Amino acid sequence: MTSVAAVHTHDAPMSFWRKYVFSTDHKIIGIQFLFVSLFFLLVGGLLAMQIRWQLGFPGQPMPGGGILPETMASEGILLPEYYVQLVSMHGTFMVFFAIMPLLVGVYANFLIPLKLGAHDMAFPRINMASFWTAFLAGLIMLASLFVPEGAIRSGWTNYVPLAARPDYSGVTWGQILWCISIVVLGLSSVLGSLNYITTVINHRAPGMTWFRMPLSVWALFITAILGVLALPVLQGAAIMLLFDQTLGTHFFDPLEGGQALLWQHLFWFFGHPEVYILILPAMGMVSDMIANGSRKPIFGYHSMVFAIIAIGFLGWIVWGHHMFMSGMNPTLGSSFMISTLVIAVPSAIKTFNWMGTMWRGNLRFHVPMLNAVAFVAMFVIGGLSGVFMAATPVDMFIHDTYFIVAHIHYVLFGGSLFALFGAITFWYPKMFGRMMNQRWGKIHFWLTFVFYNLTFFPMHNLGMAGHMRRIYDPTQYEFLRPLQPLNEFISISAFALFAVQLIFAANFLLSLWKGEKAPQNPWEDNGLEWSLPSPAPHGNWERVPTVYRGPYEFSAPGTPGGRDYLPQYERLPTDREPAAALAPALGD
Amino acid sequence: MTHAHASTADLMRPPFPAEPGAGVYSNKLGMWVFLASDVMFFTALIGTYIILRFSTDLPWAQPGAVLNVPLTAFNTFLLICSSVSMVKAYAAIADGDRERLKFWVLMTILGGATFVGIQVYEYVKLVGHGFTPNGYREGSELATLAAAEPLKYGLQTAGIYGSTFFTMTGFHGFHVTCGVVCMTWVYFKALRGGYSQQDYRGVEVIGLYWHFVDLVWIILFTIVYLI
Amino acid sequence: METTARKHPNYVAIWVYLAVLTAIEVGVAFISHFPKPVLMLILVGLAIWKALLVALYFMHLKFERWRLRTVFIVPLPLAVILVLAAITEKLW
Amino acid sequence: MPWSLPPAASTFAGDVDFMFWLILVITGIAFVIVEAGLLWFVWKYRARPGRQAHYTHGSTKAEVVWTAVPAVTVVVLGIMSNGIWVKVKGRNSVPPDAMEVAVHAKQFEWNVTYPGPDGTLATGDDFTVRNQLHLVVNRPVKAHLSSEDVIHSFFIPDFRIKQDAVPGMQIVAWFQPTRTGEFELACAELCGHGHYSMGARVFVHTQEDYDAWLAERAAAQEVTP
Ligand code: HEA
Ligand code: HEA
Ligand code: CUA
Ligand SMILES: [Cu+2]
Repeated sequence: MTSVAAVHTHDAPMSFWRKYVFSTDHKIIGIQFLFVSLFFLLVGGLLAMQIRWQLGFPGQPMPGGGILPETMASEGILLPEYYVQLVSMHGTFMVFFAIMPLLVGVYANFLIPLKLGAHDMAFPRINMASFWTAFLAGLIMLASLFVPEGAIRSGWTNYVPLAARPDYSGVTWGQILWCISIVVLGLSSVLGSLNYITTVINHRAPGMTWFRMPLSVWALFITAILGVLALPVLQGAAIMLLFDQTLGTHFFDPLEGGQALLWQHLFWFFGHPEVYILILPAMGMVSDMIANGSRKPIFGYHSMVFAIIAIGFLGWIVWGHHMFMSGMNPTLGSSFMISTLVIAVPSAIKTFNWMGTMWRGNLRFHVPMLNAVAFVAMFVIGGLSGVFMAATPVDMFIHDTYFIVAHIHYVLFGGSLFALFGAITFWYPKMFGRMMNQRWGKIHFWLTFVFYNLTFFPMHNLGMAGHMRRIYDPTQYEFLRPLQPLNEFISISAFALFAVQLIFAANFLLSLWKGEKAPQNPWEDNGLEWSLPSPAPHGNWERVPTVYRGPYEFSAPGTPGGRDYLPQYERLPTDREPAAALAPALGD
Repeated sequence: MTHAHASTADLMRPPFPAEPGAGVYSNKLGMWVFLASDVMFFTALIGTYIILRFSTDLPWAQPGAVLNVPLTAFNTFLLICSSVSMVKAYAAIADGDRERLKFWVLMTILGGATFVGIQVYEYVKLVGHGFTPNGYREGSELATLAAAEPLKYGLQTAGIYGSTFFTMTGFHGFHVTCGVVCMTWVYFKALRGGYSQQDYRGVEVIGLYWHFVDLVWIILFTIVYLI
Repeated sequence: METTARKHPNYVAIWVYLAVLTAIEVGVAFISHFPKPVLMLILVGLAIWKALLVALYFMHLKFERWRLRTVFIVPLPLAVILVLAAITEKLW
Repeated sequence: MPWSLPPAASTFAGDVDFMFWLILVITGIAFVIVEAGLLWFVWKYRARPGRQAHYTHGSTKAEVVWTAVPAVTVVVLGIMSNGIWVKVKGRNSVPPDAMEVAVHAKQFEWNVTYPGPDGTLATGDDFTVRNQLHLVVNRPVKAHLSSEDVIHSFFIPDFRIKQDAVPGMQIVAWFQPTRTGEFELACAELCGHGHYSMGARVFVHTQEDYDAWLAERAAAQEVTP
């Protein structure tokens, strides 16, 4: 079985720059994405801490806030102008520059060729371009924090006319940079996605039939389709917003025949597929980790696949659920409500199939498994709170309250981010050839799990009490004052939550050098990537492996050597060679 | 983009050995996926135009009132011609005729370049008359005309008319320009004999892009100039 | 469709076809006196007709497998959905 | 209990709350099933020496069940919600006898225009009051929402009513207060740095008190543009 894993020979010694900076190797590009997006995750977290300080202790000088310039805070007390920037950029960074690149940039890049048995992406150079454009976009977005008047002040959703009119928002350069950055990022995503799609369709190793693909790859494939179709719409919208700012066009200017709701339609037509871009890969990787941790085949593989496809499709016809209160035609609202509620069904299938996978398993609680199980537990909370908002009459009350904020964080942190903590630990050995520390991994997991819930669960209560989003100082309203203790409590838990993330940061960084050397297949998994040494060599396989079975053959009766796993690339006497492999191997 | 391990036998076939996929080689599939995403990009722009124009009851400028239709009709014809020359180039190299490939690619480049040239000229004229991305410029020729005949010139909707017109046609023109640039690259590669009956992927792929841009223009011409 | 000895469709004929359709379009738009809605229908119809010609012959979708055609077809319904939904604002 | 829904004070607030609690119960059941199930599995099937995982690829019967049950549930929820939705936001849902006010939002204040003694808007005796919404108990209100500059959102928590005020659109929202007293009107849509402070007071009077207030106001003819 190691014969498949002969180290690649036909790559000439490359300079450091070609090898690690301007690399076209999908694994290096994935790692580049990993470091950059973790950095942005940190930035987003730091912004969140300032948000929490202001909400927990309004009107009190923030520790260390003294260093902020007068435009942001006066002797440490945050200004409202700065607060809305914090919120907007927190959302922007987390969605566009942390979670999206972490899931798609890192794992689509790293996993698709490895799990499908390809030497690399279909278009390695386009792939490199995709990273560097994303990097550029990140820099532009970061810069917008430091231009005069600071960053955008209209939320990550940039509702117009506020976003389109500097005289209303008080921002010019921040807004322009936001638009430019998003257009560049969109380009990056399209380049990346068309790469992933082509690779999945055209570069599967012999025997890797559609229904032998790991669910992670299925999810990343559907995600790429969403990305390639959704981001251009956002680009178009951002360009029009930019022109409204700079060329004086009137797309979103009601006084001149433009429409305010047009932006919302365009944004959310992108926006909802986007949120599924932020969850589907997590779901896919969680499926892999749960099957591995349960030592059992995934429960109902086919329906898992169809559920992913169904979610991907439904994601296109529900965007109006963000606009129930916007004055949108109420009949339209009704239809959007129904389509939105229907998404609960495929999600239910996935949830219960994950449970079915664990049922009667032989559960190994390594760090990836812990995080994967937490994903299921937390995503369900977020998903169920989504049902409240999907019901239009209820949304009439909870729209734009902290109930939404709670939802956001249960699906995005409890969902995507937990999945990522698992995934990072799970594939770390293939990336760096070392293991992350399991002990500290578990400590980080448990502390995160606790403080995360302490931070975000009470937000449901804030929402039920009518606490609006994006407000700088809740104590302005009488009916919110009784909630201030709760706000304080949330803030303190949030600080703790941030603090324990540093454990992860330390574990991640130190393991690069100190981590114990990783064996070839540390988790005893079935994927093709584990047929390679850790870290996987450039070019992956000398000759692409042949695939004989599905990816989840755990505890199969009659597995040789008393193992409880049976890799996809392992040929048993009973296996027949797939057609593609029989044809004379050319080149390669 | 050349293939990472472009050592498979017939580059005009799906990569090999691999499971059968879309049944076409990757560059072509990649281009089709890109075109799909470009459809969505133009959906945002053209959709905006449709939404803004047809959800207002205010009169819109009548066709031909502001825009120079005969000139654009000719431009449309030109773009169609360049599409034909493109497909001719494709047919030529598919039959292994490198000389005709060069000729037709050159024709296509000329066609595309002229199209852009004419569009720039049209822009200059329009702005000169006072048609700008934010409506009819104060005190310009158009502004006075519109004031005289508000219905014919859609005075109240001039703002979004300008916005949508310049954005849509502008980004189409941008696409054409990119096409011309890539095409020039293809041309030089063709001069160096870079394409053969065995491998003319570059020609076919750029062709797909080119025809798509033509297709978009066909739609734009109708809904922007004629309706 | 990679078979090298393929017989190409008559592209010149399609070129004439498109040119004629364009002429008809301009004619219909400026000379004819249909009521506005009818006119629009005709023009849009003609435009789609031309677009189809380009897609089918120049982009040789006519000779491709459905697997590839779907790549191009998938976004179209989405585009329609977006525009239709957004335009119902008019009804307020 | 400050951590829950505020006391209801409008006619349809009850329906909205009912829907909320109903969904809470249903999702609560789903929640308990999932979380309890997870905990139980985590404990029961944890790896122990000699344990063998049960090799299965799934069970169609089980999957049909957990596809059908949620499907039916959400459809029912949808239908029930839609009833209330149409009642509150439907095109011609506004009660005919509603008292009309024009609420004009702008950064960062609410300008409420009252019909004046003659009871009809857009007549000479209208007058505008800043950040004060005076209403009559048990009398439906038809609020014409408009905005000067950016999108604001008209939100009265106790009435469970929320509706954006969008520049360039004339949007109508109606509701019917059921309790006299003082309530708060908040802006729920980010509208700039002053968003947090864009609140107003809502006074629900008895008819007599309202008439008295109206008379005094009309007399004062105080008009704030
Ligand atoms: C990863 C991201 C993610 C995901 C997966 C989801 C998933 C869902 N979201 Fe969420 N959503 C966001 C991210 C996400 N959302 C964000 C960021 C916002 C805020 C944007 C902003 O304004 O800033 C938002 C806002 C948002 C709104 C707008 C609220 C408002 O502004 O008023 C709505 C309304 O319908 C909604 C609904 C849903 C629904 C129904 C799902 C469904 O997909 C959930 C389906 C899952 C389940 C239902 C749980 C599993 C099922 C079972 C256990 C079976 C039993 C269940 C039943 C019988 C009901 N979301
Ligand atoms: C994935 C998305 C994501 C994540 C992870 C978070 C994380 C957090 N969010 Fe955020 N949030 C959003 C997405 C996210 N948020 C969005 C979309 C909005 C809406 C914005 C808008 O209204 O426009 C929002 C809004 C929002 C609000 C509402 C503001 C308002 O409406 O006024 C609040 C308030 O408490 C908040 C708090 C927090 C907190 C305390 C965290 C904490 O979890 C943060 C904890 C810290 C970290 C997670 C970083 C840890 C760092 C690492 C692990 C890096 C390690 C580094 C190396 C290894 C090099 N968020
Ligand atoms: Cu007005 Cu927020
Ligand atoms: Cu959504």
